[in-house]
Amino acid sequence: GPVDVECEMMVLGAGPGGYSAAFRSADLGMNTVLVEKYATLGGVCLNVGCIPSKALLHVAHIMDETAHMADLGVSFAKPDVDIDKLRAYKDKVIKTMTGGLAGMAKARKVNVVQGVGKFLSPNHIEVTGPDGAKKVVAFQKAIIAAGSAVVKLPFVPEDPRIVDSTGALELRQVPKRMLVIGGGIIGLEMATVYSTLGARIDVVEMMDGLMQGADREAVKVWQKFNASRFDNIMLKTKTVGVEALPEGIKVTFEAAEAGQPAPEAQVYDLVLVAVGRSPNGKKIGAEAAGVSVTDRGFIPVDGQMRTNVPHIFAIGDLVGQPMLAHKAVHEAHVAAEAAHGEKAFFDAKVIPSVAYTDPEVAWVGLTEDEAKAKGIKIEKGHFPWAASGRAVANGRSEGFTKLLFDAETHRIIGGTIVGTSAGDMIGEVALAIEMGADGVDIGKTIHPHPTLGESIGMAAEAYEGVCTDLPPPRKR
Amino acid sequence: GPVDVECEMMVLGAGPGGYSAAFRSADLGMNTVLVEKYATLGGVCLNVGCIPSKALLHVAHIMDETAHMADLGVSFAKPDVDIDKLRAYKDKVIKTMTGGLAGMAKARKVNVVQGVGKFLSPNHIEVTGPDGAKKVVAFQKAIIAAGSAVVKLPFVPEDPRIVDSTGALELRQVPKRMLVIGGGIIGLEMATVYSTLGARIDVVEMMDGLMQGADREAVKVWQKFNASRFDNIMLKTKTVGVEALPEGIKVTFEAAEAGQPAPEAQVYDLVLVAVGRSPNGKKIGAEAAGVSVTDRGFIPVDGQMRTNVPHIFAIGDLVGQPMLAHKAVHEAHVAAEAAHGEKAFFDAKVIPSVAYTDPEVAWVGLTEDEAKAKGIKIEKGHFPWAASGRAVANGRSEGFTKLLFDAETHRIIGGTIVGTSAGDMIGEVALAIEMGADGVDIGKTIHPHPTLGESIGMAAEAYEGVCTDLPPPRKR
Amino acid sequence: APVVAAPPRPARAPAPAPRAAGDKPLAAPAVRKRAWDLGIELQYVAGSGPAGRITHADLDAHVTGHRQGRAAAA
Ligand SMILES: Cc1cc2nc3c(=O)[nH]c(=O)nc-3n(C[C@H](O)[C@H](O)[C@H](O)COP(=O)(O)OP(=O)(O)OC[C@H]3O[C@@H](n4cnc5c(N)ncnc54)[C@H](O)[C@@H]3O)c2cc1C
Ligand SMILES: Cc1cc2nc3c(=O)[nH]c(=O)nc-3n(C[C@H](O)[C@H](O)[C@H](O)COP(=O)(O)OP(=O)(O)OC[C@H]3O[C@@H](n4cnc5c(N)ncnc54)[C@H](O)[C@@H]3O)c2cc1C
Repeated sequence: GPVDVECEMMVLGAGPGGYSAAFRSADLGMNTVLVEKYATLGGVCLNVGCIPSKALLHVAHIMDETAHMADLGVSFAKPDVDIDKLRAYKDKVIKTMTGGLAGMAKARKVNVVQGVGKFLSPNHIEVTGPDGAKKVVAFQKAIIAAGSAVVKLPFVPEDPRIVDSTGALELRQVPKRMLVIGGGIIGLEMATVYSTLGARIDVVEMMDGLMQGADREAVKVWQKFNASRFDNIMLKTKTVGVEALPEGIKVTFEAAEAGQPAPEAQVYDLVLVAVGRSPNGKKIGAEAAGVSVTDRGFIPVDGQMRTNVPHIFAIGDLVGQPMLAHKAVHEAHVAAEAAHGEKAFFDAKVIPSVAYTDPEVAWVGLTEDEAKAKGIKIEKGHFPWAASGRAVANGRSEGFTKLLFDAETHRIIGGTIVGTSAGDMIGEVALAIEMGADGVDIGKTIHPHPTLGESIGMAAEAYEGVCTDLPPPRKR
Repeated sequence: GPVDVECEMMVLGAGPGGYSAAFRSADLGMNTVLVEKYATLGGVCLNVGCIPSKALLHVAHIMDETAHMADLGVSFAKPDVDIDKLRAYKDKVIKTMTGGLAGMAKARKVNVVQGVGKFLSPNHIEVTGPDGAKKVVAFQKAIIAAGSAVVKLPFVPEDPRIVDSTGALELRQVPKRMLVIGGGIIGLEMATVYSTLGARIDVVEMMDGLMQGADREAVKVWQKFNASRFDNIMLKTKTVGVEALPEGIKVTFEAAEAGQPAPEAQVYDLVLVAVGRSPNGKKIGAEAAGVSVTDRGFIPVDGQMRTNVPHIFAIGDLVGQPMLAHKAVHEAHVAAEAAHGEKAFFDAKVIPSVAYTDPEVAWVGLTEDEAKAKGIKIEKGHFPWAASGRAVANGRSEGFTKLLFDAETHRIIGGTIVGTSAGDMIGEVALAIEMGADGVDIGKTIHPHPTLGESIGMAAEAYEGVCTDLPPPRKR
Repeated sequence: APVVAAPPRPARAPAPAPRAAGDKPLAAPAVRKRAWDLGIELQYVAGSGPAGRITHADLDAHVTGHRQGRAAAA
């Protein structure tokens, strides 16, 4: 067929992975086309993920802070919440960021082609625009960054009172009673926003704890601090039925383990389904390009982000866990550079995770459970924020900073921070791990006092047995 | 004379330097006495410095945040400020922290002797208790950590409407018009608190800019964001007269440069004198111990914090700039370890500084001006927070993160962050400098998205020319 | 009473024995990137830093060593 656009590099999908890949490709001098279904760039993260959720969480955080300020001598009356204005604020934040991306694409002369892309061959993709018009883009190289979509539960009916994260972010209503199905980060972030706005929350989770993957001790701190948000936290519990009744959404549960008692069915005003995301690998005609896709929809890649087809790369959510924006961006750079002929390689040792709840929970590298499972002997440096002057001054001393060291080499191999701003500080722990730092390196680095960040230095000192802001170290 | 207490290690002064030195000494097995004038441990920092100022700044920060929230859909009425309760909160924070120190001293069996210490000999100190009773402590080794005191202006009369930082922290009143003499960190922190509580502020500063030592571009951002707090910022201006009148404190000014016009005299409800601190070296009978003291009151020490008398060490504010708590603590560890016979050495490359204002300004290592003055060729990585999704989501995109690299070695040699939580994040930059990291090390470290902390990774990427969250890099 | 010495800081481990196949060697990101660019398998580079960390200098030495080795063989 006829070719409408020719380019050296075609990037499919304009999420954090895709726009970063396209921008890097253009910066490297490649003539680049970026194919995206939606009118704005930024993908899930900017439009219905990372960014809008954080805009709402910021507002929730300030509201929550003011609720405790009377003890500090400053009494706030309950604020007036104008939900339409709040939504407008969130939308403005998205617009600012996606507008910025559009400008940056233009400055780089990246040719954005709007429409749904489907590979026709290893060097052609067909793009169906919003008006149904089809274009064929011919490319020499490609980076697939088509991301992931929300997982739906088969037995859940269509109803405006049942939403996924995208629906929850639309803030159509503030329910009295809300159920969050899935106790992962996304579910708990939304639970935080809605409970601050006035909803009573139930959470149901299949596994035996919230926030899987995070340090258990940190989750405990989080759960204690957040206890007042929840009526019921139902662990090891399956959701087995969801029924839309006039008076609300009726949800039935079953114990995950056979023979255990199940919680009673409940009726909610709003149900958020947040049970995970699945990769879009099967929805892009990959077979026409000869690109392998796993049964679950992931695209296998090597350390250069190359698929089985040498000139086609893949990055982001659709190449595997963790499905996180910052992973996608770093993979994007590697893919673009490798496609350009550089010897780039994705060899970051660690990828941090953050729950942007209140307090935040941030971790990177190994957790204690993972180290145990892998048979790695670890030693800990633990600094409770009760000993942090800044945390106490902020009235927020519930947190801690914990660093894990390899017991043999004494290098840092992981860390968890729970507390306000944890996510802003975990980057230092990531850097320490990447640099191969040990406890002395971190502890002898002078951190400013009084900050929350100094807790990282203090935790390292605690590990070395030289911290003087804690009780005396136990003799080893 | 008779000796009342004998010990291996005597530490004079229980500020951050002194308590850390005493605790470390005790942990190393030395029988330790800690001499402190006041009833509580913690010195200036905990009692009238770092900690109370941050408690008030936290409250001010939340109040300021709520003032902008109406645009975000959440309208707060002006809060009721109960100044007595606010002061009580601040006092409670101090009590929590100093109480913690007392407990840790006890757990370490550090013998705290309350009173004013004066050396009698190189191995004896006389301590005059609050009741006037004198005790003599004999010691084998000593660490002097007597800190610093506020600098007074000779022409300033005694009046309750004229205060130093300690007086300002007492929050006796909220004035309508307040003058801050001295545009350094302490003055601007107090200006922030009082202006949030309702005062209109003037600042007068001898030098040609506020916050000397900080990156000028960062100060510009700070000043723009804080413009509404100030009626007049009088730079290159000397305060030459202060008169207590019934209607207020009348202050007269003079241009620092001869021949320039001076601002008119003004009348204020409150005047804060924050023109610096001077070391207490001359107030401790150092001569009796044979310890050299400079004319200005500093005690010279070597890299092990040893004075000219081999068994006497000195640390903290009284050994030199920068007068910061975290410097004192790290010096304390070195002194205690060296006194214990270890080969400890104070060889940190950098000591970070933070202004805990709103936004915070944090910097470490060289600034551009310093590099220029030293003839070091630098290259920059600059990430404006307008491009940070998190900063935009927080409604606080005024900040930036700037990293400086040695143009020859490409290693990081300095960094400045201006923005919320800057102080919590500058530790990563300090670690990078200590580890000898370069732009690739920092940029290839995966920082979580969307955080303010990722701006450090982005700034490093900007330096490397590989950042895809900024407009395309200019070709080098 | 005898003075009880506080626990010693854990000493930095000496450089470890040659790495097992598949072991990720310890090196900063910039060193790793340079190794990729140079086509060097870090696996076979001796690390002189703490805990056997491979430094830029180690990479330099490895490259020079190879060149010299080749020159000698020639
Ligand atoms: C509520 C929520 C909150 C989140 N919060 C965070 C967070 O705080 N931090 C974090 O790191 N991650 C967060 N995530 C995850 C993050 O959004 C993803 O990891 C990230 O967006 C993945 O980027 P990507 O480029 O792989 O794909 P996506 O962002 O999924 O982008 C894929 C793009 O491809 C387009 N596309 C797909 N198929 C086609 C096609 N055939 N033709 C044309 N275009 C196509 C899509 O429209 C989309 O724009 C969150 C996710 C959600 C849902
Ligand atoms: C308002 C304000 C805010 C500040 N904020 C910060 C900040 O945020 N971060 C930061 O790093 N620094 C800050 N500082 C500076 C910080 O307080 C000092 O750097 C730090 O306290 C120095 O510690 P030090 O141990 O040397 O001495 P000090 O804290 O000054 O302690 C000295 C102690 O010795 C005692 N003493 C003195 N002489 C005798 C004697 N003859 N006999 C017995 N006892 C004696 C004193 O009573 C005092 O307790 C601030 C200072 C002020 C004033």
